[in-house]
Amino acid sequence: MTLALLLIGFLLLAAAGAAMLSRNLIHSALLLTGAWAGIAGFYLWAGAEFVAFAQVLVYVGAVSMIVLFAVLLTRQGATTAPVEFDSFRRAAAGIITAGGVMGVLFGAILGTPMDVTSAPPPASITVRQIGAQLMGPHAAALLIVGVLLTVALLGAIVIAAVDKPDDPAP
Amino acid sequence: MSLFPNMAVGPTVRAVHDEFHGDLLEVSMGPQHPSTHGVFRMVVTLDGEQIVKLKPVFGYLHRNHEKIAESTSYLGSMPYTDRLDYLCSMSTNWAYALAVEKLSGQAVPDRAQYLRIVMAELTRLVNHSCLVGFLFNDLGTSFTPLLYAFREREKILDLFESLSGSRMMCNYQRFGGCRVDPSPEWLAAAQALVDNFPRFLDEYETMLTGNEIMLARTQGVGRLDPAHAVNAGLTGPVLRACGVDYDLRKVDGYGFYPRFDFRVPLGAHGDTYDRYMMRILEMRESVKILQQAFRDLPAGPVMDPKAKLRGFRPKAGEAYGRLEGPKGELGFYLISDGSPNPWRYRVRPPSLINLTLLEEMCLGHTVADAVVILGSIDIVLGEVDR
Amino acid sequence: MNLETLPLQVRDWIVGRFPDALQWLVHHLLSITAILTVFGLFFAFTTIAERKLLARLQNRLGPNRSGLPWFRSLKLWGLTQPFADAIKAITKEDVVPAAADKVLHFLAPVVIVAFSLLGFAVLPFGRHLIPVELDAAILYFFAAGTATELAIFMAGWGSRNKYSLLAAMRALAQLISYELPLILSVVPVVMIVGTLSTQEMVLAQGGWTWGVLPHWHVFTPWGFAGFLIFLVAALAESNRSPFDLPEAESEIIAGHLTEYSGFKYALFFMAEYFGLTALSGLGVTLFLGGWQAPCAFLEFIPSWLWFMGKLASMIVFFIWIRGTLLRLRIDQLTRLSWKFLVPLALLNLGNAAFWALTPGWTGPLALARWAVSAAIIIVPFFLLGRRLSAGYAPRTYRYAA
Amino acid sequence: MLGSGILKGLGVTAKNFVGSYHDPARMVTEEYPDTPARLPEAYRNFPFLVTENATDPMGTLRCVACQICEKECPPQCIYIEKSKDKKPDATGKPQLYPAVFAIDTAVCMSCQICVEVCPFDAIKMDHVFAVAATNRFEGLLLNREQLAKPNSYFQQIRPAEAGEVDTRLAAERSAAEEKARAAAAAKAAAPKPAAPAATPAPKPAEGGATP
Amino acid sequence: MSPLQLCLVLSSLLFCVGLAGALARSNTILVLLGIELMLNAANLNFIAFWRYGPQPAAGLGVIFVLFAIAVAAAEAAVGLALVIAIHRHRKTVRLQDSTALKG
Repeated sequence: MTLALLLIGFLLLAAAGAAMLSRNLIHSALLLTGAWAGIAGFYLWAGAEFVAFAQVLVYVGAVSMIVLFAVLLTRQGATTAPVEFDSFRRAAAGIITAGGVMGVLFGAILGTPMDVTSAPPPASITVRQIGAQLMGPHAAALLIVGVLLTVALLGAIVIAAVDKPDDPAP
Repeated sequence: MSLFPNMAVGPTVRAVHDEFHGDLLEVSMGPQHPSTHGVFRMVVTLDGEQIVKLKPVFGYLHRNHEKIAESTSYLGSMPYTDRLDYLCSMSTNWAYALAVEKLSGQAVPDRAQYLRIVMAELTRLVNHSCLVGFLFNDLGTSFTPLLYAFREREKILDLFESLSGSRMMCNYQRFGGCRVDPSPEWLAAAQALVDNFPRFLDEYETMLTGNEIMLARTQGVGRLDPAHAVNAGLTGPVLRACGVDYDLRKVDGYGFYPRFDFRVPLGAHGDTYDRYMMRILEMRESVKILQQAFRDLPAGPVMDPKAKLRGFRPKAGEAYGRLEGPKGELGFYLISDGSPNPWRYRVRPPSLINLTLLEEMCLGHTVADAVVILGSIDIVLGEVDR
Repeated sequence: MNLETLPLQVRDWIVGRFPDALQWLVHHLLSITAILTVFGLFFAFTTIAERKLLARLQNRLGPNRSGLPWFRSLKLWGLTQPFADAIKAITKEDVVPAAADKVLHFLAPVVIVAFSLLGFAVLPFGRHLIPVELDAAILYFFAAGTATELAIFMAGWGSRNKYSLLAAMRALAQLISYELPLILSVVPVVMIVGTLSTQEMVLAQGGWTWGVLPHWHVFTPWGFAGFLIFLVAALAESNRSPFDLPEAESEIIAGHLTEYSGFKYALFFMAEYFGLTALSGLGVTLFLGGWQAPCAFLEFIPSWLWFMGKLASMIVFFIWIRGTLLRLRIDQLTRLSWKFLVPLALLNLGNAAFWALTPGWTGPLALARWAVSAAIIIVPFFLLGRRLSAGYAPRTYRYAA
Repeated sequence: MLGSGILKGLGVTAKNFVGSYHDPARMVTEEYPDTPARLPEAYRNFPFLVTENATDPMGTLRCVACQICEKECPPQCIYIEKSKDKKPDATGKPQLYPAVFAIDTAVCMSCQICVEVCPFDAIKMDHVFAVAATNRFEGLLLNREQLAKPNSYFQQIRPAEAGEVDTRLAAERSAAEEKARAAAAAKAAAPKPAAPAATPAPKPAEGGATP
Repeated sequence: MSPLQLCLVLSSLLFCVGLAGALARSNTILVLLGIELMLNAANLNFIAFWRYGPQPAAGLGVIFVLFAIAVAAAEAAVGLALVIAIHRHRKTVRLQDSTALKG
């Protein structure tokens, strides 16, 4: 079990790290898609099937698509132009900050006594249970998320739509 | 280092910049492309999928036709005219024969006049059914309409073959008549074919003319305004689709066409759908002409007895013979200095001249529309490049 | 010997010959092998069926020459053609353009085949034949299918060819547009049956009225509408004509496949058919009663034969569509999805809700239930259809005087 | 209604699908190597030279090397060299014959103009269309021996045209014989018989009988 | 190290990778992707605590992650739409170049 987790974690981090380091935006996006798939793998490992499939559907299926679309729509000249790191100072500052945060987090995680470490793995949650939860105690949240998604969709369309009034209708 | 520093090997997806549109993609469609009907090339500049610039490039099939004809005898050019518009060699033959007959003042027997109309209209059926089939292929069908059209076309080509010996390179017309007289069996077979042709057209129209996708893909696509079309010298169904009433069969009344009763369909919008429908309606009119021709076909010789095959030397002068080919006004301009070869020989190819407005028709449309518009113009590269 | 459980008996017999510790592994490997073999062969014969059917639609004979090596006179109606094609694809040179992104160019066909096969895992092929019984099977199916368009993008972008790039953009736009109606057309079934498990969906469609009228979802107003939307969206998802824009051969040569040859090309081809078969299988499962027999007295035929028969008829229908229709343009494609299919699918959701709330309407009220349900979907169909095709109509022409 | 046009189209393709199994007007495909190509009599491909006699093709070529076809050929694919000596032709008249007669089939465009201009019915269009060579220069350049085919072959591929040619030639020949006989009768007093008449000119029918 | 701690370490590593990317890169799209990664890292924590937490049957962690995914999708859509809009107006996707609060 732990071995599988380590493997998933390693692949996931490798993909994410490579995505952040890549000079090619398309490669970044595709590697990040791999990382998202890896996160779905983690969810599967943890027994949250439904979340894993939702993660794949939303991230691999939808978010990666709009990322790729955005990359292609905002391409600068040739599509293969490398995206350089802006400056060494900026990169160093980013990495040092991230390292600092990591140190703090590690300290917190390893220093906190966790009393549930020996809990047996739970039975994976069924779709019916999730549905009951969503429709029961969390119905209001579900509605709000629905409204949020609709508003976000409309907002995205309004923002990205061509607003040149003199353009002939396509 | 490199011999050609500007041609460095790099990313092959070249983008060009335009201050109005931002980043553009330049695509060279052709000369090897499934939908350029031969070796035509379009250099298309795309904004997304929209065309902002289109440069037609042709000449890949240039065979020096006119210069060769100037060093060949008049008769020797006849088989070369087959290769101009290789889909309709019968009418190309006739246009050339018309010009030479005008130059030499030869008479053509009545039967030959009728046979020429029969051949020209059969050729129109061949050409239009082919064109419509290819148009649908450009529109993305999996060959079905094209093969239906080819099925009918092959039947006509079989007739041509049994008459002239070749399916496409007929070499049938001669100065002063036609080369062979069709047998009664041939005429009966041709008549049966023509009588059955409307059934094919009906089936074709049921299948495709009302198809919603077809309507959406062609209506309003590639609009051409009549004044512009007239200015550019467009002829044939492409011009008539804009609503301009100009059909040489009516205007010139060459051959025995005045004796026939037929109508000239006219479009109203000048878009791809109109150009498609012009072809369908013209095929229906052609069927009517053919039926009248079979009814009235007189007996008699098919060749003027005074016509000379060998050592043909028209007197010095010039002549322009033109006819309404399936693609538009097909003309041959000849200057004779009295020698066995024409001194000047010039073809007015309808395909080439109809092609000149391609960019105007395509601008603002997508790549998918560009191939459809090109298909609806009906070009044959043998004629464009000569 | 019972035909119904024959595949299970065979499997148990094979599994039983292995040591106990390995049995779970052999069990799963056998399922995988069975899927690969059955659907590999199904793919092979789909290609020949497609070529033959298309040929007949077009008044041709189709491939009928390939026989067997050494038995030249045996033509076998050309049925060995796919194997000859496979040999040719494998032995052909694999050309990779110099400027191509080598990794993506290589990965794309691998990814597309792998992901297009995943969907088969949750389809119930028979009463007892389902490779994996998943609680969230439908969600899994769609999650597995999403990566295929990503692979098309990888192929298109990695080839460094302008036509391929256009194809990549088209594939993305098409996916974004048609994922929504596809999933929305499935949701009514989920609502009515109340589960995401495919096997339970098939079981819910069991039973007959008077022994002849099956209770398949397609025979309800919402099910019929959902099935039609599903068909259109499935055609678009599997890049079949009239939605074959990413590889529109008359416009952009072969789209994302322009720079592929040999076995990599064959893999794409294979994946396209696997995707089509899997989606058809889902359609059969959700709307056409899965492995259920259409009439009670036909139940003696094993259920997996029924499933395969229905699957084959779906494929034949897709081939027929391909032989008839022409291609949409990219803006029309997206318009069809957003302005027609998505609203209709959403309305169909309401329709299914109405159906689910009125199971008590029996007797004369059943007729009213049918009428209301049909009206909910047919009236918007006409209204939306009129808006969609506004301005497009056959014309009449005048003749010169 | 949206979709009605599409449904009609599906109907038409279905009709064609069914029709392809029973309607010969729809299923026009012929399986070529199995069923031989049906060529109409007028079919033309590349020219061949007619010989009167199959056993002695080079001796009985109808061609008299007048070089009209060489001059008229539009793509200039015929090359002829006249012979130095003369041989009697079909009518018995002494004529030149082609010492070299070559057609470059890579250049020939099958226009039939050589046939039309030939005053001796010596060159005709062949029906052979499956022509292939492994060398595109020598392999496609056909010489006199390769071009010559007997009159019987001509009669076989184009019965109507060959019949017409044969009657015309026979008429010319009998006229020539008539003339020769008249000349011989006129010169009855002369001691020697006319040399040309003595040469036996094979009749086309005989040539046809020889395989 | 217990499995829960392992999960938490993994998620914090992922968070830091996202953070480093978001801070070090100047391409707007990459910054957005880094932020997405950080969100995902947070989701990992929810699942880990659900899995090893005291009350796994409640399924609260799963529900929370589902909501988080939905919100993240909305965020990505709006964010990328903004990137496209900025690119259309300013022809750039560098963050440093978009300094003015007007179009």
